[in-house]
Amino acid sequence: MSKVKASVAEALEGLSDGASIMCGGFGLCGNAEALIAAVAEHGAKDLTLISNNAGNLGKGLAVWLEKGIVGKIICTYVGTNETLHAAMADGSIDVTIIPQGTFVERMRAGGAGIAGFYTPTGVGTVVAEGKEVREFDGREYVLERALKADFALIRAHQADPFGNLRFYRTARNFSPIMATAATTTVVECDELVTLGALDPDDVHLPGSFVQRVVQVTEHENVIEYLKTRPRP
Amino acid sequence: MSKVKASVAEALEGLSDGASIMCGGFGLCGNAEALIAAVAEHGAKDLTLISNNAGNLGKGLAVWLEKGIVGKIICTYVGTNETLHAAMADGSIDVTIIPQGTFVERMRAGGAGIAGFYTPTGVGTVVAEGKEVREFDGREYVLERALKADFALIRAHQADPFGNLRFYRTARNFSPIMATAATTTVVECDELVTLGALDPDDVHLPGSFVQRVVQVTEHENVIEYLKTRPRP
Amino acid sequence: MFSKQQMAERAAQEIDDGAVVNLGIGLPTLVADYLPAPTPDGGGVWLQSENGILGMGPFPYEGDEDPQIINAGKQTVTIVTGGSCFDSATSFTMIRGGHVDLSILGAMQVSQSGDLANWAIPGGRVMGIGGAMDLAAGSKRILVITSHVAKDGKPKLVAECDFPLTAKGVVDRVITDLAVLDVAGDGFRVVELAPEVTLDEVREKTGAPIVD
Amino acid sequence: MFSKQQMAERAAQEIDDGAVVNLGIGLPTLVADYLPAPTPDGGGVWLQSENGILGMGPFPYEGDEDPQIINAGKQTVTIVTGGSCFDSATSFTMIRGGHVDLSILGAMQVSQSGDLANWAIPGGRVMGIGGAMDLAAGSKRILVITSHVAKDGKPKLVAECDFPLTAKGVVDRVITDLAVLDVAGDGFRVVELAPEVTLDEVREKTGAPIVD
Repeated sequence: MSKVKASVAEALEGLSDGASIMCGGFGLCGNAEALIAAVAEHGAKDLTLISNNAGNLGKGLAVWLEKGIVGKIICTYVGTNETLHAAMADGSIDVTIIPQGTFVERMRAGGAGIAGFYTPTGVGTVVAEGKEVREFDGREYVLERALKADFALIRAHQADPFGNLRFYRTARNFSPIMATAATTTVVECDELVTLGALDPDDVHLPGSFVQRVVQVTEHENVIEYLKTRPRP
Repeated sequence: MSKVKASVAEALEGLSDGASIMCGGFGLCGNAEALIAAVAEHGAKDLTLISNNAGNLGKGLAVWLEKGIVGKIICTYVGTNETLHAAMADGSIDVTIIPQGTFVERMRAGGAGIAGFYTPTGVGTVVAEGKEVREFDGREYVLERALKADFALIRAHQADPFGNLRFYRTARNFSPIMATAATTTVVECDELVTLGALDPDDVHLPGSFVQRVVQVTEHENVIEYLKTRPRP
Repeated sequence: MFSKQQMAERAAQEIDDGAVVNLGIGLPTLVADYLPAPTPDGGGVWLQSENGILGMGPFPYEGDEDPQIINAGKQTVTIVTGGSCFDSATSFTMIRGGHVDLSILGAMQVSQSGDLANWAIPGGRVMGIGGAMDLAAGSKRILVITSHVAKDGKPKLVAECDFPLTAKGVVDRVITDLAVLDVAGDGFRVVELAPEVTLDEVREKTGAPIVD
Repeated sequence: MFSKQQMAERAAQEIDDGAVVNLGIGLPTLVADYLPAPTPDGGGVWLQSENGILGMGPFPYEGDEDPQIINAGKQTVTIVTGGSCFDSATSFTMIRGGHVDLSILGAMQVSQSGDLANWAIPGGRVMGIGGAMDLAAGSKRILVITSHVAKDGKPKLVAECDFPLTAKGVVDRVITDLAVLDVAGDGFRVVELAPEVTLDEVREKTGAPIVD
């Protein structure tokens, strides 16, 4: 059965209530826009969302929050995401905020078969509360646990039919790591290339971490904070 | 001060007795041949060698063993390395053999500021003896500790003056991870390219993990087991 | 009796289209001859080599060998169309994280509870561990392919291993020259007998109960 | 008094040639204006952005912005010649593993023992942690750049933080509008006074002893 799917709807087959979903992207940069929109339309609810920011400016994953389909969020930063602030304020969503390095390392552990690890990040802070803190070679570390999910929805620049991926610039961020940590990784690629188009040394993520691929040629590519300088 | 060094001797400045050295390469494939030869000439002794195989066929790191400059080895496989078998048999070198995935993960932890991690590999075997074994979600894991070194000697295909690297095929193996885990990473590159020659998405290892670069255009590239098939 | 080639061919039948497979050194490498190559649609079988290849191809044609393209046995190999190379940390993320669908490994001993011993003989020369323990602990499924008895005639399929273990409770199925057997906890269950082999012969040459 | 620009310029003097530096959001971003750009020989200063850039450049020229090239503040930026992009795990290997030479961070409070509080105000709206705790825990050196007192006039340099901590015992030096101070364990040591600022003024506006 081919990994290449004809539509985003087909690429989401098996998604059901209560699913845990990792979504790639740093804010709105590198989002799997079409897959995110398709989940909002899908009808699945009580989702656990694992994402750095859970959307912003009412866009991207913020739509899931507005639709009320998310029961729980693990993220690192809320910032100007007013939709998330509102959900936290009214208590409608259970939000866990963790350090960004710990966030990605927990997923990396989940994908690599590691059950837990000792990190210096968060020692002496609220992050370490209720967790084991242990000294190694004179420094304290906190035990953090692996994080896995049912689905990872990520965007790649190029994908081939086996699921070998290349990412573009800072749209890469968490996506390749999330791909390793999910049972079903669904890739929305800008460009579907033929097998062999990518040199063996140019593959950012090998195909064994990818279960489904769907090509989406149009993206909104929202800029959250446009900053420029005048031409000299 | 530029990272680019004029000679392998200059690239090894500061190497002294008792140093711990990680050497990239899977067997003789991907060895930093000139740096390995230069260490053998250097005079430093009582070295701790961290390498998957510690040479083979009397070549590469096997020369260090024959010269008697290695006091301790951490490796994963001895195989047909008769020099290492001999050193183990006469007790002249303290050899620790660990699983390959644990070997690279310990270095990855060392490079990533992680003190230790729980892996399923080795549970119920001699590898877990004397180590903490703990259950997470119904499965047993063994606690393994980070591994760091004073030097990493690695080979790359291309390097730029900032130390951004690209590797070639299976010569990559442990090298990029060792680069993260050493205080001083010395790169022997086939080709020194100008800054900007590598596209931002094509860099295998960013320059912040590299301290020194030396170009070496000639390599022996020993084949350990030549296997071919007849042309059809 | 199954010949080595027949054992390899039988092992190949265990593999699904599109699967990612790691073949251990020795007998398991023969399985490659019976596997469909990767196809342009991403199907076929994708061989993983723990030194950093997904999509390992056959040995190169004479004169085409590249010293920097080797397998985990340090033999010159090729990379298939669509294959990729990566560092060892990524390779063992793949292996230990359950992203290899099947590993086919050799064995010195397999116990009725699925314990595997394949890296060291007591009193023998230590060859090392390599990727064996990670493959055994992390692959989604472990298939063993081995002669039914050792060279000294002793059973390799036993109630409990007395050789140093590689991993505990990981082996699913064993293909030997006499039979295909499943690990059953309280013994081994025969799935299939090799031509002209009787259940009594298997029972006699197995160091654990043969159960229904 | 140091202006914000003077504080940034003073901070830039702390940075060695060839250094890898992460600039936190707010005041620290101003430091970029005073840093030498990366040079063809690998020198200059290399900015790291935790979303996955080493070699972050200035904002793009009008019309050149690329929505897929942003910094950790989610602003459009550029990548310098010789810059690279990577995934977040690699980025935090760099940060937490001590491969960032210096992080320049803002602060709500800094204690005399180097504790840093810069992510949450008690009772305030939670903005999140982002990369702050990893940068604070992992960078080789932490320099803080901040106004000497908060908007409500309360000292930011204190004997002990009462705001939620970001990390313990990590800050080395603080640059404020009044002075450059080092964390001294039993107080703060003044390294340099801003023009027309007296030691008495610094003492008065600091919530911890000023020590020699």
